[in-house]
Amino acid sequence: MTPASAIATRTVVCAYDDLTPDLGVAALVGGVQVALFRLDDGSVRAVQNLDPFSDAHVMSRGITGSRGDVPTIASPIYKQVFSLITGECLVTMDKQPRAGHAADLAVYPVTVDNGQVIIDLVSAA
Amino acid sequence: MGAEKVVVVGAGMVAQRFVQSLRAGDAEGRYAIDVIGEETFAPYDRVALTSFFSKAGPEDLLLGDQALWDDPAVTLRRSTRATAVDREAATVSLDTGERLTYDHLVLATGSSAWAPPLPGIDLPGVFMYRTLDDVAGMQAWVRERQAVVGRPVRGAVIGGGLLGLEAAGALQSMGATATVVEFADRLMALQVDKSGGEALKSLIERLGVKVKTSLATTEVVADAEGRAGTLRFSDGSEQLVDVVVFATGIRPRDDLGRGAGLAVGERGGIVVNDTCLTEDPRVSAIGECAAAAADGHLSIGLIAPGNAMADVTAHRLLGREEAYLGADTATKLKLLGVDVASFGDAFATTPGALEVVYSDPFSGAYKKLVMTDDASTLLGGMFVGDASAYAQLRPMVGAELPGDPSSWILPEGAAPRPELELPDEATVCSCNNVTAGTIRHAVNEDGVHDLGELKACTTAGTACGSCLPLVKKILTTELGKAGIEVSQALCEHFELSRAQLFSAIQVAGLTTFSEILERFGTGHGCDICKPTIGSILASIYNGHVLADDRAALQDTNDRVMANMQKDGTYSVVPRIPGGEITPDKLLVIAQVAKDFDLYTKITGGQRIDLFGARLEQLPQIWQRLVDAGMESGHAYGKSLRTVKSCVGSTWCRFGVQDSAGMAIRLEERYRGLRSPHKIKVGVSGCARECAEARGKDVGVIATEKGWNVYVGGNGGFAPVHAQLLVEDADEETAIRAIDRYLMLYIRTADRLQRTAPWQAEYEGGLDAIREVILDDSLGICADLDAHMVHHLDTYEDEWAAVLADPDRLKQFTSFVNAPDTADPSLAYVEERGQRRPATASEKVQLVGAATATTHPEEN
Amino acid sequence: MTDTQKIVVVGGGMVAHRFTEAMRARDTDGRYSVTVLAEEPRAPYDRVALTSYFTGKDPEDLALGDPALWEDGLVTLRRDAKAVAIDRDAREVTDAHGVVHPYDHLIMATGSYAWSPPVKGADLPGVFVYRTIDDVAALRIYVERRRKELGRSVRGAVIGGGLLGLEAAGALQELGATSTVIQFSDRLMNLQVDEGGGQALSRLIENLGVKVRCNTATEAIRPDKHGHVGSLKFADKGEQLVDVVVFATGVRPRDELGRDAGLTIGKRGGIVVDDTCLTEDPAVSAIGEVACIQGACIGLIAPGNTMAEIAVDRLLGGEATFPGADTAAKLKLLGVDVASFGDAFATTPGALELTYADPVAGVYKKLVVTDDARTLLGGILVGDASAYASLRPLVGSALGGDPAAWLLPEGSIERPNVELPDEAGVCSCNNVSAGAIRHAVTEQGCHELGEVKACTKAGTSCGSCLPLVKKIVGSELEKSGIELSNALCEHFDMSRAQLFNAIQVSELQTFSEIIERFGTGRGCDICKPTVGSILASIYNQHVLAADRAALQDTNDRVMANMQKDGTYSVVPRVPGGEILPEHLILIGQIAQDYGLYTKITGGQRIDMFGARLEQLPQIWQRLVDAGMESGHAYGKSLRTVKSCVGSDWCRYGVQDSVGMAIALELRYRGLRSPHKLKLGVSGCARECAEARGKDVGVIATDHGWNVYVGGNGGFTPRHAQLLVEDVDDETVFKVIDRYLMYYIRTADRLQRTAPWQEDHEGGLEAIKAVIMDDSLGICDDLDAHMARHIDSYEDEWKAVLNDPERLRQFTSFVNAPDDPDPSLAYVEQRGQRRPATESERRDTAVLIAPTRLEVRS
Amino acid sequence: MTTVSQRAAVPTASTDRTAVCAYDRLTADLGVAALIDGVQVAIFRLADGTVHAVQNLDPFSGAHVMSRGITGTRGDEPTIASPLYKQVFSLLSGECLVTMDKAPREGLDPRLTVFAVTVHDGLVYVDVPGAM
Repeated sequence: MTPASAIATRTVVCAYDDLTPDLGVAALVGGVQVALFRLDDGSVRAVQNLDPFSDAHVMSRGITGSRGDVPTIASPIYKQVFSLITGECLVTMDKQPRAGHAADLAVYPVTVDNGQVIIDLVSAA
Repeated sequence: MGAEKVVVVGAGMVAQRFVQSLRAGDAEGRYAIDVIGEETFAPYDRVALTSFFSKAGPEDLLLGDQALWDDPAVTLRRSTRATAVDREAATVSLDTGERLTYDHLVLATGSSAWAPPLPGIDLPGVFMYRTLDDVAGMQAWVRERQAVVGRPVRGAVIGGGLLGLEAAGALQSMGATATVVEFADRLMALQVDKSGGEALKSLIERLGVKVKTSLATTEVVADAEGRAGTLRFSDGSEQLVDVVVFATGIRPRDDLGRGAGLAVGERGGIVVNDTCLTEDPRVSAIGECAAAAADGHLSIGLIAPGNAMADVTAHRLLGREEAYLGADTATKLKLLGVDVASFGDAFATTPGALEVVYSDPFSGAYKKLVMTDDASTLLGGMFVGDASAYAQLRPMVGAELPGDPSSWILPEGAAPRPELELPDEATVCSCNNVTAGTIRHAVNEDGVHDLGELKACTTAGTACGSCLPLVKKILTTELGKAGIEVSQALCEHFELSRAQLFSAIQVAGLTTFSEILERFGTGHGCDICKPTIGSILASIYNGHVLADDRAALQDTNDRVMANMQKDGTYSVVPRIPGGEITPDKLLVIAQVAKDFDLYTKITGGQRIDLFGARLEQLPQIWQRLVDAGMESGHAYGKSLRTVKSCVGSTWCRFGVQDSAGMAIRLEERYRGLRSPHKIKVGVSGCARECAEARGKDVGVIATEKGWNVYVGGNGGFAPVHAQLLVEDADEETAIRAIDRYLMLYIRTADRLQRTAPWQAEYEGGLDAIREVILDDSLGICADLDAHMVHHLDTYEDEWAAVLADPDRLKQFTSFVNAPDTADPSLAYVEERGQRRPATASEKVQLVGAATATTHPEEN
Repeated sequence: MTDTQKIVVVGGGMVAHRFTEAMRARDTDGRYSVTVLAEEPRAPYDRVALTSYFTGKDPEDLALGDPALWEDGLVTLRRDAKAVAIDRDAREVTDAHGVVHPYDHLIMATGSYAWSPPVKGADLPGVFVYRTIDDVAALRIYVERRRKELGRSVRGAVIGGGLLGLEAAGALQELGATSTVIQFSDRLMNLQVDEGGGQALSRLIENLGVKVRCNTATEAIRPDKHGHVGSLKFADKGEQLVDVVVFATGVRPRDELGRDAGLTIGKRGGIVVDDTCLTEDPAVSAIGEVACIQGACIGLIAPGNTMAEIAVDRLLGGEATFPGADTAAKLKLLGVDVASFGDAFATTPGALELTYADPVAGVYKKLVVTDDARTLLGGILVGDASAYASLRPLVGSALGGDPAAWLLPEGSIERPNVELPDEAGVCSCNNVSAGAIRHAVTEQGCHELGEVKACTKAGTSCGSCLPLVKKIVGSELEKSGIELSNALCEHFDMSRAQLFNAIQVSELQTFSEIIERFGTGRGCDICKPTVGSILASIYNQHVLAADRAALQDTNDRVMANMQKDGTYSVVPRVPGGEILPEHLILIGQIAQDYGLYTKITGGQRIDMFGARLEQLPQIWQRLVDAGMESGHAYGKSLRTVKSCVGSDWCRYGVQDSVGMAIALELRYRGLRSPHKLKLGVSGCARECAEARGKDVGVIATDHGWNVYVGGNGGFTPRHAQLLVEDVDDETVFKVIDRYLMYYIRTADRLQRTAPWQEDHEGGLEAIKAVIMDDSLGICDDLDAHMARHIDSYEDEWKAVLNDPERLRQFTSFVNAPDDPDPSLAYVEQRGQRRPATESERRDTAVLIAPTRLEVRS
Repeated sequence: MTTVSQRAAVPTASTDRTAVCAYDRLTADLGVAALIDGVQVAIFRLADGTVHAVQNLDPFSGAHVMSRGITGTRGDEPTIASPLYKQVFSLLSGECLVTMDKAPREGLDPRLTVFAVTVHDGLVYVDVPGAM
C-alpha cells in the first residue's frame, strides 16, 4: 500500500491527442513503466505496465472493455482482467500471479491539463 | 366470504399431493382443508418404505415441504380415523367422536394389504407389509427373535411381486434370511414376462434371497411356543421360518364409500368418472381407493396415477376441468439393487408386435423392446438388471424410434444410440405427469436455467427421480437451442453466439464495433467480444485488420500483426507458401535475424520464425521483408496459418500430383482469411502422406485421378484425423469444395471452435455438411462462393499496408514519451549460439537492481 | 498272406463311398476287395448338395471324391444292382439281376428312405418325396411341365418343415414355383432350434417369399378335375390350392434286407450294431443311416462317415469305437444361415442360456454354457452363423472372455482369441481335429490350405469349417516362421528379427560372411540393404565401411536422397529446427550457387533439391566446414525431432521442448532402423509439434514429460499411445532408448513402429513390460547397445570427405568425371528450377541446362 | 534425351570398343556410369571378378541411374536393381525379371540394352554399337 508519506511526482507524458480511444500506450516515468488508456468516454486511466501474471511489461497492449460499469483492461498474455479504476484483478483465469507480484495492478492518478496528459506517480521511495 | 370446507379422508401420498396441488392454486384461500390421517405420521413416502431400514427414522420419509402442514388453511389430524360419511348431512364422523361438515369430500383412503385366509395367518411372527407400523413391528420382532435364537432369523415372504421383493430386501437388511414364495411361475408376474422373470430370479438369488415359484402356501404352522414356525406348501413340502411377511397384494379401502352408499367397482374401489368425481357431486375419490373410468373401473396400485387423480381433483375444485386419462403402468424399480422396468405394451399383445430381446444371464441383464411389425414404432419394453435406457425410451412409446432398435438394448457402447428429440406431448416424469413440452416451456418461457429450479417449477423428477437424467438432457438441449447457456452467449455484452452474431452483422450490414454493440449488445465490450467481432468483420468485409475502429478490437497479436511471446516481445513470421523459398529470400531472412539478433527456428508449418522482436522493431524488420517481396504469414491471426506440403511429383519419385504447387495455390487463396480459430491445411503428393495432411483442418491428398479432400483434422489435446469430403476431384472441384467448407465453418462455428468439433457438432455431421456444400441443400452455395471471391478480390498484405500508413505506424513505439528506449526489463542469455529470454533467476543476476526499480510497488 | 477277402457293400450312397475310399486308402496290403451294390444307376454322389441340382449342376458335379476310386482293381461298383436277398449262412448276397455275390464280410449301407405319412391322396400325380437325384429330377420335370400347362407359376407346398423340407422349399423356388412349408410342429426345424430360433427362422424364410404354416397337420391331398394334385386339406379345416406337393416328413432306415436276414432291428427301425458297427453276426456290419447305433439311427452324414471309418478300422485290426454322434449342423437354407450344435436345448442341469435375438436384423443367437458361464455346451445360430466354425469345436471347453462377444453383432465386443485344444474337432464331417491340422502343417509340410485339405480331408465335405482350418493353418505357419513373407528374400530364409539375432550372436561383420553362414547366393536389393541396416544398427560404423557400400541403396551409398530425375536432395541436420542465421545464409548461398530448389519441410529443416552426384561432395564440404552435418534424410534412420518453440519463448510452454528435441535428435541421429523414425516434442498439451503423429512423441506436462509411441502418418494414420507419464528427462531418454532398440531388434524389414507395436505379442502392454519391468531381462543389453551407438556416432559426410577412396564414387562418369548427366533438363517455376516434364523436354526452348559452374576456387 | 537411348537400343552393324577405365578403378558390386559417345552406360564389376555393362537409362523412371542400383542374384542370374522403383534386371540378358507391377515409360523397352565388355591389359573396354 501507498505509505501516507509518499511523495507525488507529476509527469507530463504526452499530448492528449496522441492517445487513440481504447488503444493503450506505454510510458516510461522515472524508470517505471506505465500503461495509459484513453477510454470511450474521453477519460484517461493509468496502471502499471507490468503484467503480474506473466512478468512481462505488456499491459498497454491489452484490450479495454467493461465488466458491468467498471472499465477494464485484459492482459494480452494470459487474459486476466483488471479494473482500470481500482487495479483490482477481476478475473484471474484460475492462475496465480508470478512470485513476488500482487495480483492487482497499481493505479496512477491521471490528469489532463491544457491538452497534456499528466501522471501522478506515487513513489514509495 | 368464508372458506369452503374440503375434508380429505386419508393422509397418504395421494392426499398429500392433493393438498399441495390445491394450496398451490388457491392463493385467495377459497378452501380450508381438513386431512384425516390414521397414522401418527404426516404423509410419508410409502414407495421408499424399505429405506426405513437404511435411514435414520420415519422423518426421513416425510414428503414434500413440511411447511404445508403449518399452513393455516390446512389442518392435519393424525391418529384419527373417519368412521362414517353422511352424504345427506355432508358430514364425516371421526373416531374421536367429532363430526366434520364438508363442502367437498375427498376420499383418499388408499388400500390395505390383503392376505389369503390361510390357517395360522394370525400367529405371532406373521406380518403384512404396508405401513410404517407394519415395518416397525416386523423390525422389532426380528430383533427380538434374533436375540433369542442366536442365529440369523429365518424369514419368508409370501408373494413375489413388487412389495414382496421389497419385503425380502427389508428382511435382509434386518439381518434375517429371506425366501420369497410366489404362486405364479415367475417373480413380478404383472411386470415382466417369463424370461424377464428368470433373469430377475437369478439376480435376486445372487443377492442371497431364495426364490420359490409356482408354489402355493397352504398353512403357517405354529412352533412349540405358538409362534409362526413352519410354512407348509401345496406340494407337501415345508420350510422352517421365524418370521413370515405377507405381500400378497392390496385391496382398495372402499368401506367408507360403501358405507356411504357410493358405487363400488367389481373388484373394489369407489367408482369415479374422468374427473374423479363419484356419483355424488360433492364427493371425490382419488388414489388406490378409487376405481376410475379411464382405468376400466379398476383400482391401480401405483403412485403415479394417484398423483394424477389428485391433480385432476384439485384443479377441478379450482375451476379447471381436466380429465384423468388412465394410468401409465410403466414402472421402474430398484429392488434390492436390481433394476426392473416395464412400460407400454411390455407383453407384446399388439397384433404383429415384434420383440427385440437381449438376454445375458451372466450380467443378469434381460432387455426387451416391443416394436410394431415394421420395427419402426416403439410399443413398450421390459428391462431387468439394467434399466439405463428406460428414462429415454418410456416417453417414446407410440413414437417412431430412430435407428436400430437393438442399439437400445445392447450393452453400453456396443452400438451407438441415436439422438432422440422427444415430442412435446411425451410424458417425461410419469410420477408427476410432466411432459417434455412443460419442461421446455419452463426453460424457454419461465427462464428456468438449472435443474434445481426446474424441479421446483415443474415438479418433474421430484418423486421417484428416475426421469432426472432425461429432464437434465432436455434442459441442456433447450438451453443450447435458445443460446441461453453462458458458453453460448459470447460474453456479458452479447447474448448472441458467434454464429448468430455473424448472421446479424452480415444481415444488418454493420461495419463498426460501436454500431454493432449499440444494436446487438450492451456495455463497452471486452477482450472476448471485441476480437470476435474484429474477426467477423474481417471475415465479412476483409478490410485491413487495423481499418476503421478495428485496431482496438484486436488482440495485441492482431493489432501489431505479430505473435506475442512470454516476455512481451514478438515473433516475426513471413509467409513462405508451401515452404518453397528462393535462396534470395532465405538470405534476407537470415540477414534480418542476424541484424536484429532474433532467435531463429524452422517450424513444422514449413517456414521460419524469428523470435524476440520488440514492438518498435517490427516496422523496421517488416520493411526489409516486404522490400524483399515477402508478406505477412498471419502467424498471429485466427486465420490461415500455413499449407504444409511434401515436395510432390516435381521432384519426388513417388509423387503423383504437384502437391507443392497445389499447396501454394491454396495458401495464396486463403491467406488472410479470418476465421473462428486458426486454420491449417496440408497437401500430400501421394498416399504416403508425407505432409501429414490428415492431421490438418483441411487435408488434400493426391490420387492417380486427382485429389481427395479430407476435412476436420486436428492435433492438440484430442487429436482427430480428417474425414473424407470428396474423392478423386479435379483441382477446381477440390478448391470449390474447400472454399465452401471454410466459408460455412467461418459463418457457423463458435468462437474459438476448431473445425473438428464444429464438424462433429454440426447437425447431421459431415454428411449434412457435404450436402450443404456439394448438393447446395441450403441454397447458400452461390453466397458462399461470392463471399470467397470477395475475399480473394480484396486481399492485401497487412504489413505492406501498415508500412505505407504513418498513422498506423504510430502504435509501434515502446514508450509514448520515449519512443527510442527499449523495454529495460528485457534480458536474455545465450544458448546454442542464439539468445533466449532469461529465466526469473537469471534475470535477477543479469538486470539486478535495475529491473527491480521497474517493478513498482512490490509487496 | 492269405487270399484277398471279399467285402460286399450293400448300398451306393455317401457312406458306402466313404467306406470304400477309406478301405482303399488304408488297406495298403490289398487284404480286401470291395464290391459295392448300388441301387441308383450312378456312382455315389453328394446328397447333401442335392438342392444345388437346381442351380444348374449336373449329377456329375455332385460326384464324390476322386472317380479313379472306381477304377481300382480291388473295387467293383455295380450300378443299378439293388440287393434283394442276403443269405447269412451261405455268406451270399443276391442282386436284382439275380447275380449272387459271395462275401467274407458284409457291410450294410442301405441308408434311409423318405417317409411320408399315410395321407389320403399321397399317391396322386404331382406328389413327390425329396431324397434322391431321381426324385429331384422328376420334380423338376413335373414343375416345368405344369407351368407350361397352367400358364402361370406353379403352386408348391412342402409338407415338413425340417431340414429337408426347407431344402425342398428352396428347390421349388429355384424352379420358379411358389412354395408353402406346412409344419406339424410349432416351429421350423424343431430338432435343431428352439422356439426363439424357430421364430427367427420363420421370419427370415418368409422374407424370402416362402410361406410358413406351423402347427398344421395335413389331412388329405385332393385331386383337381384332371386327377392331378389340386389342393391340400388341413386338420384345422383349412385348405390350400396346390399344383405340386413335396413330402419331406422325415426318413426311415432301409432295414428290410437286414430284417429279412434275421438281424436284430431297433425299436424305431435300423439294424442294431455295437460301438464297432458290428451286428450280432460277426461277418455283417451296418453303417450310416441304416445302423441303429447306441440306440438310435442318425440321419446326418458326419456320423455316417465316422461309422465307415470305424468299420474299416476294425476290419484292418484296429479297435476304434463310435464316440457318439456330433449332431452339430450348419446349413444355408435358402440363403439363411442356421446352425445348431452341442446341447442346443440346454438339457444339461444348470445350463445357462445366453440369448441375443434381433428380429429386425433377422438374427437369433443362443449359447448354452455351464452354470459357471465358463464352458460352452452348445448353441443355436439363426440368421448369422458366422461364429459357428469357431464355436462348435469349443463345445466342452472354456470359452475365454465374455461369452456375449460371440453373439453380439460383429464389432460390438471384441471376441477373445481362442486357441483350440489339439483334440478339438474342427471338421466334424470328416472328424479332423485341430491337432491333425497342426500336424499336417508342422510335420507334413503342408503350407497352403489346399494341401492341408488334401492331406487331412478337413473341409472337403460341407466346407463350413474352412475359415477355421485356414486360421489354424495361418497361425501354425506363423508360429513356426514358415510363412514365406517372413523370409527376407530368396537368399535368406530368416525374418529380419531372426537375422538380427543371428548376426548379433555370431558377431559377423560383413555381408559375405553373413550370407555364407546364413544365406544362399549373392544377395539382392532386398537382403543387402537389410543386412546393411542391421550391421549399422549393431556396430554403428560408417555406412560405407568395409564391404557395406555395395549393400546400400543408392541413397545410403551416396548419403543423399535420389529424386525422380536421378539427382539428389541435400538435407543438412537442423536439430529441433533451431538454426543459426549464419547457417541459414550458407544454405541460401549454396542453393544460389548450385541452382538448387529450396523448400522448408515439415521436418523443420531445409531441403535442397537437384544436386548431381558429382556435386554432392563439394556441397557437403561447404556445409561441413560451417559445422553442419548429415540429416540422414536418405536413411532408414532417425529423420527429425520436430518441436514447438517451448517454454523459452511461448507463453503456454511448460517445458523446454526445443532443448528436449535437440537432445533427442543428437542422441538418436544416425541410428539405423527397420524404417525411418520421426520424433516430436511439444512444450504443452496444445501439441503444436503434432508429436502424437510420430513414432515417438514427447509432450510436456506440468510435472515432466509424457512419452507416446507408435504414431504414424501415411496410408493408415495412427495416433501414438501413452508409454509413460510425468517422467523426468533421464527417464524419457531411458524409455525411448529401450523402445527404439527393442524395435530395431525385433521389427520386420520396413515395418514401422505402429504395426510393429500392434503385431507384437501382447501389444503395447507387453512392450511396456519389456522396457519398463525388464520382463525379458534384456534391458541392460538394450541400454549398452544404445550407449555404444551414442559413443561411436560420427558424421557420415565428414568422414567421407576425409576419405579420397570413398569420394571416388561421387563421379558422374568414370571416364568423364566432370561431365554432368547430359539428360537432365529443368524449367523455371516460381523463381526456382524444377525438372522438366516429358513434353517440356521436347520443347527445348524452355529448358535450362544443368548448372556447370565450378564454384570452388 | 530419350532419342539417344533409342539409338542405343538399335544396334548397328559396326561396333567399336571404347576403353572406359582401369579395371582396378571398379569396386566389386559398386556400379559406375560411363559416357560413351553420348550413350550412358552402367558398368558393374561383380564379386566373381566379371564385368558387365548395361544401359544407364532406367526404362521405368526415364532417369539415368542404373549404375547406382544394387547388384544381386536371382537364382544364378546376376542382377541389377533400379535405385528408383526397384525393378530387377538380368545383367546377362538385360531382361526385366521383376517389374514391380509397373510399366516402363512410354517409348522405352523394359529390357536393358547389354553391352559387351572386355578387360584387356588392365583396361575395361565396352562395345557400344555406333560408337567410334
